[in-house]
Amino acid sequence: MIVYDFLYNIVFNITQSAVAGDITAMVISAALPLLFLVLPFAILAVWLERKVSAHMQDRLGPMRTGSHGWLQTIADVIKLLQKEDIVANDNDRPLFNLAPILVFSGSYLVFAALPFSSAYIGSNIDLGIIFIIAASGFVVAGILMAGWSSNNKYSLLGAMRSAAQIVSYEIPTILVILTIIMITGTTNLRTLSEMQTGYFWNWMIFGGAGLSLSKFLFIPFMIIGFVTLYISTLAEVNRTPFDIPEAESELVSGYHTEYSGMKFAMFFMAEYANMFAVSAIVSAIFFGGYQSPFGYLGNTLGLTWMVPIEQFLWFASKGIFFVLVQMWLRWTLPRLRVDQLMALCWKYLIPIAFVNLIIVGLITVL
Amino acid sequence: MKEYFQNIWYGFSTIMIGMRVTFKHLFVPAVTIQYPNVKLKLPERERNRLYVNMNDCIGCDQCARACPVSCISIETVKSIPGEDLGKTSNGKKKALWVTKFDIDIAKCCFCQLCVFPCPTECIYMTDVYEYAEFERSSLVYNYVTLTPAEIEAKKTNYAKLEAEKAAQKAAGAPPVKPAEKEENKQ
Amino acid sequence: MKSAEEIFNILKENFNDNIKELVKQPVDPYILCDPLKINEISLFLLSNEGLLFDNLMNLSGVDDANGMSTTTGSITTIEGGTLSVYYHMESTKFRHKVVLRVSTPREKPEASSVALVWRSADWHEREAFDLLGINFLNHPDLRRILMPYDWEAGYPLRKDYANPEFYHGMKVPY
Amino acid sequence: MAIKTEEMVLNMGPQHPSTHGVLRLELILEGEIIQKVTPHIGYLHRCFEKHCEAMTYPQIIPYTDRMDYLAAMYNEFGYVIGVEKLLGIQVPERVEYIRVIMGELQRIASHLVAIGTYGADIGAMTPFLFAFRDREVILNLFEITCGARMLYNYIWVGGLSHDLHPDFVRLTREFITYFRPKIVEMNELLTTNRIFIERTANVGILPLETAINFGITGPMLRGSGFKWDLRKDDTYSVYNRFDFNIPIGEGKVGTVGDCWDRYYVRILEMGESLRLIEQALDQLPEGNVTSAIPKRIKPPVGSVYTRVENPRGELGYFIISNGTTSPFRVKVRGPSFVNLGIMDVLCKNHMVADVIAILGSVDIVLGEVDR
Repeated sequence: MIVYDFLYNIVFNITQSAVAGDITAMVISAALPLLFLVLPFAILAVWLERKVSAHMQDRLGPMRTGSHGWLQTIADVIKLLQKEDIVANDNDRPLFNLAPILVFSGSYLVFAALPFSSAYIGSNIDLGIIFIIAASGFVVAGILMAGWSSNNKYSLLGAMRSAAQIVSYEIPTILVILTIIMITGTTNLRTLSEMQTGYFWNWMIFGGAGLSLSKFLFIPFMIIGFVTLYISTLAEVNRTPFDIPEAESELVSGYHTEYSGMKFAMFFMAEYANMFAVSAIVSAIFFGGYQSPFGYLGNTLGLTWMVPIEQFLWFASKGIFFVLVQMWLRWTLPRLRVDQLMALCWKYLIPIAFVNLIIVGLITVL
Repeated sequence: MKEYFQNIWYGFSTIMIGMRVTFKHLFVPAVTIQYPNVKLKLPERERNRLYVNMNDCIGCDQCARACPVSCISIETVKSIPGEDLGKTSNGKKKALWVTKFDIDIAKCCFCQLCVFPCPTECIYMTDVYEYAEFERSSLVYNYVTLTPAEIEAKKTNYAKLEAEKAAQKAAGAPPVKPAEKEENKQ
Repeated sequence: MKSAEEIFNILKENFNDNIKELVKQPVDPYILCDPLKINEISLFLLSNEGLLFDNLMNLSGVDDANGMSTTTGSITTIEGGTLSVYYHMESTKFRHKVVLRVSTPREKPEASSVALVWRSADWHEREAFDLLGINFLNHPDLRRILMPYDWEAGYPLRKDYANPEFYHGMKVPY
Repeated sequence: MAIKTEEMVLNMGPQHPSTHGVLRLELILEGEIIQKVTPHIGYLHRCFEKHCEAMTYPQIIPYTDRMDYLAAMYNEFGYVIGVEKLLGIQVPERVEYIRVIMGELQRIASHLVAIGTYGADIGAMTPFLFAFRDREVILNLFEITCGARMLYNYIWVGGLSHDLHPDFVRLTREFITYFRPKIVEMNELLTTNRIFIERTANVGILPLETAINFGITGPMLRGSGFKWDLRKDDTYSVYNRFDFNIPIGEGKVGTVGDCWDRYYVRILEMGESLRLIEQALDQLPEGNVTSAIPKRIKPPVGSVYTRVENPRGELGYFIISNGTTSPFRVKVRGPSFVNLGIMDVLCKNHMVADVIAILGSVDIVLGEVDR
């Protein structure tokens, strides 16, 4: 909010127009994550993925560009930028060109509502969580578009699978989030994070703030909820073991088989940005968002300006931690088949999430 | 119902076991090396690029005949009496001028079949494996030590000798008797 | 466990003239049969209680090259003579093996298919058809298998096969 | 009124990440359900058999390497047994033992590739790299012995090209102690993994009668529950002197003859091969490995069919000699070639993802399918 106010004041002082100030501040503060978070994070995550996978497999991974290859992704992006943009004759051109933009903007939209710290949240809307779920559903449209317009059977199969998968897995996600909403009574991510302030035992995974009996009753159900949410968000971002839409060994690359150059890079970036987004949501909901588990150094030292920075670091590290877990899972597990994926969702996750919801509801009423 | 929860438990526990394995491997040193900077020591029997030591080659053509992909081509010219071609390192006397000894290493299948029949052990496989070229034609290795002019000289010398011999024969060397000829054949 | 001779005698009893002779050689003796009756013989071998040859190990077409061979320049043509098919089979129960051989004239190489007796013969027969041009009668799906479907330059494993100069505009001998 | 549906023809391959080479599978799909699979092969056809007719017997050996390039030692092994039978020569004991050791090491290496790529087909990349890491150790053993890592030309008619390297026995024993825990690790990581079992159990079930009728051999046949291994059932070389088991599919997590059984047979076979190597190393006699190599290989007129238990199944060589230095006809009965023929039966009514699982469990090498 500090960022927004700061921008608003500058523009307002220049133009003396509240509307102009509002719009400019909103656009700029919402665009900040793209420049400072989405792209750098995607680049970092791609590098991390390569290093993590390499070390898990007793390899070294990229080592040449920069120390331990940390510039590798940048080099790759530059290479991808230079590559020819191939559009086949039978592709549906408008849709084909639009799809990567849609997918990327879908994952970028999510960033707008993420509470990075108490001082900065791209767009502090009250329906934060619901907005994020809706926005990540937006990706499906892009993927379907990509699959259809590629005019490739593998792409089409991948897109169809993806659509079915993402739509199904939104249900357990929302059910778990409903549980949280029921306890906290808010859908604003910033408020939600503020509620979990203090020490780590105030986090939702430990039943939230306060010391009532219900807090302790919540704990097992919160853990179940967390696992369910984590699994279903994993599926929503098409990560192994749920990466069937791009299932490399079956569908070559699924919906982005036909893409090359920067368009492919956009899909790629979107995937990694999405990974961070869902991890951030999980941490915002269950692990206190930007809240530090042990209080702030800035408060102890009396330097209040340090607190938002610390909060940002905590938020980023929590997000990256869950991204690392996603990578860890990816390099351990095989892939499910499409019907088993659906079975997992409808037979296991949804009933569990639902029962969880009911029990938590009962506890809340008590 | 019991099965349902067993399933969940089974799924979870095996995933955890798998994750434990991969986690352990995060701290295992890598087995790969940084290739051009670090190179493995090759074993002594390494089979890579062929090399011919022309000082020892007697031009017997055995390697070319053993080659399953015909990547070795050898041409020789007989020496004329009086020429001293020297000896190979294991004491064999050379009798042929090798005028062409080409190995098309692009065709070579590294089977080492050419190495074993060589009587003087002059063709062998080395441990050189970095010999990529931009032109396919530069992968044809010429091992001949003679210059083209020398080769031409040897050829004409031999042709001259042949011609002389033929002339001698024609001039009146005692013809071989037909009976003897038949005997020889048998 | 039955020896080749015993099997030959059993076959001779049942198929009379269609079984020609037992050819003895140092390693694997074989039984020469009628190419057009081989499917019946095979079915008998498979279903007979005492034989039960349930596993066709191998089926190989061979160009015997025993006809008149004329060479003009680099092109050799062979006229007359036979193409043969060898059947190696065994019984997984009794552990005995037998080799059958059929010979069919080179000009009209035909043998009845055993692909419906042993399904493993399916691809082997397609291969023999592809590379030697032996026509297996009643084969369910006799197409080329290893060579391109539009290969027109003849059957590569015949001894008188010569490479075509071009295939789809590409020069064949490089 | 029924909804009108249209069948979709999907060409899987020749360029596809998990067809293990240049295989083209023509899938006829209804949704994601397979109606029919037609394998189209021949993209790697090199006319091996025609080549053989123009070459002398020893020259063929490097070509046999290039058929099943993952089990090159065993291809040579089968071929030389055939020629030796034609020639009627006996090879020294030491040669036989070394051949067995090499063959079994090759079997482990080949199974490692099979298992690793199977994991990769199912979607787990890590087992693939672990398998290749271990295979590398075996290739190093081959490299110190004959100088080549993949295409050896090591086993010759009547002998071997080189004797064992002085360090070979020690390094092989080290490998055995190194490798045993790795099998356990592979089991933890992949074999018992719930997702892996979901993907492979009860998929592509191959009943035994069908398997025999289709001529299926090797781990596939054993996966269907038939104790049939040429090393024991039609023994060759010195295999009858060793004590080893033949693992068969038991349907532990699904039905007998499913993909998981075929996979697990390979895992168990690696353990058995280790036992074999240990025994062979213990009994390894002294001797000269090149003494029995004939100067000139010119077998008498006749034909022979020999078969050996290749890692993929029954590898047969049908060699006809007409008394010259080159064979009149060599026909190879490749296990992959025959095993691939059953794809249609196995894949019917499965999903696209299962085709990959089934193809991986068949474990083909296109170099041998197409020859």
